[in-house]
Amino acid sequence: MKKLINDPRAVVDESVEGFGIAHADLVTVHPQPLFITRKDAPVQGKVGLVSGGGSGHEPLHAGFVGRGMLDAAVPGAVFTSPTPDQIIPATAAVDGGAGVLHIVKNYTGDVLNFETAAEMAEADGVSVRSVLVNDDVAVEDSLYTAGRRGVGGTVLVERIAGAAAERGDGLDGVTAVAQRVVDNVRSMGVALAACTVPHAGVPSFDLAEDEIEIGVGIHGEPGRHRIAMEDADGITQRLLDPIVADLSLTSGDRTIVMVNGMGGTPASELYIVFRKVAQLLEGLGVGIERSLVGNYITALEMQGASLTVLRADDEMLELWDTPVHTAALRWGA
Amino acid sequence: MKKLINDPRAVVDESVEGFGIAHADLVTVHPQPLFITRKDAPVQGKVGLVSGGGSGHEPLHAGFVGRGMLDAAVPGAVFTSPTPDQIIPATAAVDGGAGVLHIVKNYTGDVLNFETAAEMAEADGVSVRSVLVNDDVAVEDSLYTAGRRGVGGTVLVERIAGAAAERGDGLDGVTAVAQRVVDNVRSMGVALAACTVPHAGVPSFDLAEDEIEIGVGIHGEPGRHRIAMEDADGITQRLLDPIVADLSLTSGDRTIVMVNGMGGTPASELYIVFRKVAQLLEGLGVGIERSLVGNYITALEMQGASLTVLRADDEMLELWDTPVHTAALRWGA
Amino acid sequence: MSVEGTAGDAGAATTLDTAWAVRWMRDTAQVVSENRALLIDLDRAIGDADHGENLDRGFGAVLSKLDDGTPETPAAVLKLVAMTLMSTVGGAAGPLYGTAFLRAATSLGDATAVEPSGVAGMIAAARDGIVARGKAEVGDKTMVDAWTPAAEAAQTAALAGATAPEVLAAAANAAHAGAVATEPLIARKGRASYLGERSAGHQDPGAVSTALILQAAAEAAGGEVA
Amino acid sequence: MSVEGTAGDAGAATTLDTAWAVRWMRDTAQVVSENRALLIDLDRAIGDADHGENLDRGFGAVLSKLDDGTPETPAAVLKLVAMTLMSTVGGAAGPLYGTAFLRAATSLGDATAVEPSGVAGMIAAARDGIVARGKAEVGDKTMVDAWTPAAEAAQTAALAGATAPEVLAAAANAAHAGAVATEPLIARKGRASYLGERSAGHQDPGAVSTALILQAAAEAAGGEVA
Ligand SMILES: Nc1ncnc2c1ncn2[C@@H]1O[C@H](COP(=O)(O)OP(=O)(O)O)[C@@H](O)[C@H]1O
Ligand SMILES: Nc1ncnc2c1ncn2[C@@H]1O[C@H](COP(=O)(O)OP(=O)(O)O)[C@@H](O)[C@H]1O
Ligand SMILES: [Mg+2]
Ligand SMILES: [Mg+2]
Ligand SMILES: [Mg+2]
Ligand SMILES: [Mg+2]
Repeated sequence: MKKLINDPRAVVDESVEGFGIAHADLVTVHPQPLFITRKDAPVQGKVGLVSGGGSGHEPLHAGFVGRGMLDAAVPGAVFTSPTPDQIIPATAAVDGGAGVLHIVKNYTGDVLNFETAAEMAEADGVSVRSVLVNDDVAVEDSLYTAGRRGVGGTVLVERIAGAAAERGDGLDGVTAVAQRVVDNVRSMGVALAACTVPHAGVPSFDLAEDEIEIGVGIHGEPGRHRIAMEDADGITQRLLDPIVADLSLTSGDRTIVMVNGMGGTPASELYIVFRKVAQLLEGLGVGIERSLVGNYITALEMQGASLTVLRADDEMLELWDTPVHTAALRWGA
Repeated sequence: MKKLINDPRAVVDESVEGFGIAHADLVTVHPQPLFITRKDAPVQGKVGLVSGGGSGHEPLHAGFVGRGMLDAAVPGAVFTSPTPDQIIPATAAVDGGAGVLHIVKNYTGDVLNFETAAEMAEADGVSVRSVLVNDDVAVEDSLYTAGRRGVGGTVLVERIAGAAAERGDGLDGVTAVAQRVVDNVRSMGVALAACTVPHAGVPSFDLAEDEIEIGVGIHGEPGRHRIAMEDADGITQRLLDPIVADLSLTSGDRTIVMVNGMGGTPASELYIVFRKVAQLLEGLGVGIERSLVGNYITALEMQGASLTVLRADDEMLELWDTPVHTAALRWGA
Repeated sequence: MSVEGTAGDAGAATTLDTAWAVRWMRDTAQVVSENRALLIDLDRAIGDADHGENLDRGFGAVLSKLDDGTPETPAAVLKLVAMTLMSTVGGAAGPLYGTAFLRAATSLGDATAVEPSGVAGMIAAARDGIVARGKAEVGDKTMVDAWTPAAEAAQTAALAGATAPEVLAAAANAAHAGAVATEPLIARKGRASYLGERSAGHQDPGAVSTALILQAAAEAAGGEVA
Repeated sequence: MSVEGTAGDAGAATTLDTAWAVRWMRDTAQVVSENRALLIDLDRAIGDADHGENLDRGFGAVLSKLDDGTPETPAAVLKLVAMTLMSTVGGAAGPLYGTAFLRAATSLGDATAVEPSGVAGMIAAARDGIVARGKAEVGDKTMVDAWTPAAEAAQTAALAGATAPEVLAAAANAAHAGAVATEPLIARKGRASYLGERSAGHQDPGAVSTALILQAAAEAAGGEVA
């Protein structure tokens, strides 16, 4: 394993420190316990948005802190959800009096830690709501599992809920919009090669030269099916089909589409995937109103991609287009 | 080799097609011969900026087409400079009557193809100037080589010259600003693991588990020194030292710094490198006025990073801050 | 790895006092550190390769806390451990073990020495806390599959008149057997559940770490490793 | 790979007419395609692994052009090749070979058959075009190291009264020797120059492709591969 790191145990602290220096105009880094807030937090009268999770998915979440998106990001250790003692002060720090929304990806660890933190923040007098992002259609039998995972859809929830908060919506309103995005967003991922967690030092799974992992998660956990390598168009079809089925997308539907790189896949390959998605959706009469193609929610240097599709309504599109100014997503500002 | 591609020979066409669909609001893709222009090209009265080079370095160059940056990008085959028959119509397409500047990375192939194209475009009545970006300090004896390569500095030249053109500077003025950036920008790269060119199917070079390639180029060509793996701080020092020496940076100098990922390196590692750069420059009394950390000029999925430092003056900083709206770099718009 | 009852020999006389609780936690820190790579590997197979790192970080922090000063009662030790794990481990294991140690502490009250029935009550409380937080049932291939047989064995031993160290040894042995028995199971909770049938054939990392923790408890009480 | 002169046998009677020029280019396309991987590997060692792909794409395009119709003179064939390479190869090799074939075409004028001195003049013109564009000298470890001995050998053979096919064979042999001789050199031009001393120990891909192209020329004229 070769990585541009110093001590494997210092990876998160050092990279967040660097992030803070590079984006000092946008964010404040609070060390020990570690969390990141937007520079002007708390914004008085605005609902505060907090998200967090294991590190290793950059730019998620710190890269999405700023105007029109998150007020705070709480990074855990690599692939390990953060602890309540980080989430509680982050929540307090961004409460501008209108309450705080926790955007939580549906993993046992994230759920339990955010749950505890929300309870304690409430006890400290902060109104806290939570939405659980669970967009990963790779998890089929949610009855017999921890439920669908939260993956790429998180980025869209953070953006659209962030826009609603910036617009001045109250805690119930922001929560409702966030939940509507959750209800209408689905994702599916593929890995061509595993990543290596710094503290583990060996790849998270072993794939043969002709195998790929369909339905891979973003924690380097193996996916559900392992199949022989296929071409990009074939793989794209495998990612899109279960999403279309799960959302019951039909002609006339409008969407926001994200083709996301897992960290080790060239942009050119992501655009090849996007091209096929566009062709397939066009064939279904489904419109792509907005799109993101790039590395937004990664799994360290994993080679692979994920596809996220949101069935968008007028309000979501309107919120999408409002100014956003974060390290990793920026327009209109 | 596993890649999210279909036919290796269709990689460039298909990915540019996908790019065109994703960014239809920003660019127009012209197929056969392939080039990309900003949507509103030619902008009357504005100097047109054209750059190009081998593909595989995305987002360079197509990702930088748009307001405040390039008017056209001309992508060659993977790691192969484009041909005059692409460059000539691209040049003509963005000539708004004020002439066209070619921003050329200093490689024999790029130089020869752009030279021929410039000659023929001039013959067709377009005023063409060229600047040669040659910022790679890894190439030491430029007397005995094809000269220093153009690498990360290209991004900064395109941005600042693009801002000058958008401001309304004439061809001589834009050329002069671009040349001033070239004269003051230096870069150096490192590879931890090689990339695989789609048509070659095997890694461009072989590195042992404990070796890294210092001074690697962006075409997957081996670098100058191969050394034993070191930690991020040590590697960063190796990248920065020759840049500081070459630019004779001294206390009070102001800089724009880019820590660039080669395609397969997680953002967290780039921020760890940036952190060390910031510490080292601070120690020298050199200020980082602006920075970019991310994948801007890649070598497919190579694992590694490059460091670019521009000694910036007031005008460069002012131009830097003006609005830019491209697929990969956007602010103020 | 199974732990034998040691009634009759020197170990049996050990009182489960505050010093025992501290020993337990120091031993746990050591055994977790020694098994860090094993726990990472188990989690790598059916999870995300961090369980060993998470616990090592957490119990490393517990060690520092214990170096800062010793709490007054066994319950106070366990409460300190609970708070430390909660704030340093993260992931699923952090809140689950945090809750387990918190409930265990609460069950002990302000006793300065833990009786056999207290041991059984403590393990049952820990198990109940984990179930309350994580909603897993026996057979879901989680740490519950180690804690549940441990709680039952402790209860049985205590009712049969075993000494406190013997109760701990029975619990540790049962936890170990429970962990081993997770191997063929298909996970229905936690990250391993995403793997579906592919989760079979590997022991659950949290069940294995549970067995290690209870083994340390028994050994700190003078139990011997079989 | 060296090509023997074939004076006296059937091949020697071959006239270097338009049909020969077309055969040369079709044979080149084939030999480049067959050696695509070899040229990629050579370029992988000291460059960027595209030389074989670039030439294969270029001469593949030449084939299509020739399928569309045959130009009238040898010069017209070479000019078509020049324009096609220029617009499809890219990289360093595209403009260099494009210029080489353009200059070669110009040197032939409107002759319908190329005489021995014409062959020598054609190869010299190609070489001079490459030097004019690329500014490389002999010993810089580039294709110039194959073209220069080829031009010299052709000149010598023509002056000595060899037939046109013999002149081509002499050029091809010299180019081959020149390519082999690039192996120990340290590159001073092109991408390999960045490697400094590490460029030694590998043949230059452009010099090797030059030898292949001239070999095809000789074979199309009836020369035999040694
Ligand atoms: N719902 C649950 N109930 C009980 N134990 C659980 C549950 N979910 C996960 N676990 C336990 O947690 C262990 C994983 O812990 P760890 O790897 O530290 O966290 P994460 O899964 O968040 O990476 C599993 O091996 C399992 O024993
Ligand atoms: N300045 C030059 N003069 C002559 N030949 C050159 C020069 N630079 C490069 N070459 C030739 O070009 C070959 C490389 O071609 P190719 O790989 O297709 O282009 P690129 O180097 O742009 O990837 C080298 O092997 C060398 O023979
Ligand atoms: Mg985890
Ligand atoms: Mg090339
Ligand atoms: Mg885990
Ligand atoms: Mg090459």
